[in-house]
Amino acid sequence: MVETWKITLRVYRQKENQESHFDDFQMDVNPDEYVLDAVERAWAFHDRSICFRHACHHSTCGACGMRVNGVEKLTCITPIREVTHNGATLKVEPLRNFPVVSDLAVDMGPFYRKMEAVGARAVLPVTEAEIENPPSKWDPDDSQYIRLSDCLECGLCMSACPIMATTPAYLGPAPLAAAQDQGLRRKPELLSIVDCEDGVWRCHSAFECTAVCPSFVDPGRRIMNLRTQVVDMKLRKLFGKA
Amino acid sequence: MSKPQVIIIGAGFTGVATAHDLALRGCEVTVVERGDLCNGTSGRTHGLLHSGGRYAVKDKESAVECIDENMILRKIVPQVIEPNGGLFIALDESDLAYAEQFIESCQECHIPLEELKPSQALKLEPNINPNVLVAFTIPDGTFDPLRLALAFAGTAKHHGAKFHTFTEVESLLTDGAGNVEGIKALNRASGRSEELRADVVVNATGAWAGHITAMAGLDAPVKPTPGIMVAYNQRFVQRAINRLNAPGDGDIVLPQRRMAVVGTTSFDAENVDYIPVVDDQIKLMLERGSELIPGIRSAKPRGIYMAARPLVGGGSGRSIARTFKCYDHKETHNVDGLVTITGGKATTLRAMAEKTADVVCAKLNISTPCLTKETPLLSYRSYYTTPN
Amino acid sequence: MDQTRNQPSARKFLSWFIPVGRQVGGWAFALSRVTAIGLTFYLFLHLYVLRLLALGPGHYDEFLKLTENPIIKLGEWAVVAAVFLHGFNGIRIVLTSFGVGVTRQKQLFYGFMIAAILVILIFTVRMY
Amino acid sequence: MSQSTSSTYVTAPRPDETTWIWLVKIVTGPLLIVLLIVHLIANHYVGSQPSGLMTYEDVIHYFQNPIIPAIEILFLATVVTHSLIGLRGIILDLNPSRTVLTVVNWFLSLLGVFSVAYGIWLALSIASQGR
Repeated sequence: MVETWKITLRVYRQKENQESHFDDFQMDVNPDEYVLDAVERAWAFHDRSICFRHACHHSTCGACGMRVNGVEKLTCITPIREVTHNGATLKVEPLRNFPVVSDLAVDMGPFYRKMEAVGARAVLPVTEAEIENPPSKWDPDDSQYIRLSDCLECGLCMSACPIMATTPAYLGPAPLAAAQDQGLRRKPELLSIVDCEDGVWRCHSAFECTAVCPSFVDPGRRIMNLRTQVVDMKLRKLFGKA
Repeated sequence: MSKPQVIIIGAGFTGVATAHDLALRGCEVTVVERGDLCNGTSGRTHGLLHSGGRYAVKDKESAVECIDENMILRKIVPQVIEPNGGLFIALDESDLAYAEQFIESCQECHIPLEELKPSQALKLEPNINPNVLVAFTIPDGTFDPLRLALAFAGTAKHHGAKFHTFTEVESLLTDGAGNVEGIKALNRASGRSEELRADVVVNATGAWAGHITAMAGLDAPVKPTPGIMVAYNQRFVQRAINRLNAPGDGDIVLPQRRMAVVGTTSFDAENVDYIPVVDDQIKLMLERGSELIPGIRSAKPRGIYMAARPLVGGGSGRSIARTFKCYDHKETHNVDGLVTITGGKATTLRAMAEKTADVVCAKLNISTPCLTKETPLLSYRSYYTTPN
Repeated sequence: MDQTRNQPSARKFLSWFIPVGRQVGGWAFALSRVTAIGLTFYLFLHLYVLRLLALGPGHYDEFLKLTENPIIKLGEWAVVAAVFLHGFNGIRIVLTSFGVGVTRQKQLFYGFMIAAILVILIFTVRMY
Repeated sequence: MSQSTSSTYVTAPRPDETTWIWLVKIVTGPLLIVLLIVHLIANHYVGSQPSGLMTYEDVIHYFQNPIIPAIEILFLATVVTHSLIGLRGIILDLNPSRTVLTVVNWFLSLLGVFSVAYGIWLALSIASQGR
């Protein structure tokens, strides 16, 4: 027997040059469905004018990031059960710090340009991926395996970061994490991008990026590590040991 | 002389690949999509870069298409592919009985395969079922669906294609005789309708192809056939693991980023705008998936979703061939200006685009040959970094 | 497309201090920033007041009488509390900045805040 | 992969500057904790009564030990540095223009130098009043 919840889906609405408002949709849902399913349902059966981004529905593409009850979530892997309860309201809003195209859809352009500027890796050898439970020892043969990078470029970290809220110039958590992932020793040209006012020093350790990251990239930890990489390089340069 | 104008409806795999192909051949391409890129079937694909092994026995045409396109995609868009190969594993007597025709068929289709003893297979992939009887390596892979489309779309944009997302076609513009001259589309972001005219309109809406052809009073022989996919939160394997048998439910497990994705099923559906997930199918995926990889039983589902394949031709479900069809409606219904492409699989997106572009170019008297086999795609981020 | 709405803007600086929708690290950030601004303000006030020392005994002792005023005393208490909150949170930032406990930053925050509150309580008892 | 120009999206880097600012801030932090403890202990337990420096005389007496003005000046210099770097960081997060930031940098630097000079003068003048 499938459980059914009655919820009110409260959707942020904003069309070109108009004031924003919220629309409420009453619906019956299976609480084990995902928030994205509820939004898609609202579009399919209630209001065809709702705009939202989604593609893979299993956390590989990073298109469906939204704010759910105020907190950044990748909606395709966020079960309704985790964010509301029977009879309650579920509020969905677009990501912060991105230009809104319409309703829940935001323009990823500025963010992707930053990711491109740091040359974020799309694929990498399996053995270089930082995962929660790596094998105690990789087999030497395993380095031949390639995998898609952990960062989904969903923008949740860019939305959650309190510094991003006031300074568009700040490079932001995901691009800095991507720089760390490549390593300054391997790509010294990244130093000039991350070691500046809008780079790695702008982070004030709020760790909101890490808290919302749906893919365990842990940008906060990577930014901290990137700083020590920069300091290490600068100290070596200072003492003439390149 | 101004460039020939082509409108492509749908920014799924076929739409973006066709845009890329036609832009390279010098057309002025406009793509309209009612949502954002890949919001329909393409985004929700399993993500298997087919080697053709799955179709080799029953559907050689599809199998050959797959292996050819697999090799081309590895070359032109390595940025979105985990090219780690795949295993077909036999777990029971019926699987073993299938092995002989599998080997033969793969050889006929030039799909390179290598037989592994159980111990060799388990050394390669320690997490597969330890009761494996025999295994074959084939050149499968995994891709990121959205980024695959973005790479094609971004490269198309670089060559001048325009993308109008959140733009839904309301009607087709026709001359008095019913020939298609353009579209009337609603920009859902602004709420305004606009009319766009073109020399040819390409209907690349996949499972929704019938909606567009109906606007011209035509029917399209497309059969939306949804299937379920369940993504588990652990990457058990590096290769795609296939059951060595005739295609069935839940017989493929793919690695993708941190996940293992089990798929899929096959049933008929009418309304494909919203396909609810059925509990029984989730259980089936768990059962079948854990036969291949026992660890799946203790893993947690991360995402569960349905995608509607656009299958073409008669029959139903798995008996329908997985190849694609491109129709010039001038030839089928004597309606000029409209071309419909549907069917096929993600792996063959480039070939589908080539065929479609050939049809469009023939109509427009363009003699430039297809260049997409040899043209490496730009970064998938170029879709966002290139101005529209 | 609306290019201005939902964009980062300096006018959103109040959002630094609004804990709604923020998580543990965000609270730490807000706390750190509020106490930093408060302590900077106090530092310069303190320096200004200390000039009385140079002016001679009368002025300074008169000023010291003010510290008996409960409002001033509360202010002093707030400075002490801010110092400990900022200081303990600062230790957490230094540790995580050099990779120590960076994956345990939430637990570190809770631990240091409990420590800070304990020390503040001890101070409160001694002060009053 | 295509390379896009980074300059349009990332402010032109100004290397050899912020690393050191950050390093100074992160080092002065723990140093301040140490100095604060020293400051409090000295204030309350060295010099006069255990209750602390409750009168003008207490303070003057307290400053007679030459180590005290040294500690206080060091403490002041560290706390001013730490707080002004912090203040600059907060202003930076308000996304000032290059010009405003230059003005801020100069203002904060001068404020820092002035505060420390003032502190030194104050400490010395207090110390001298006891003679």
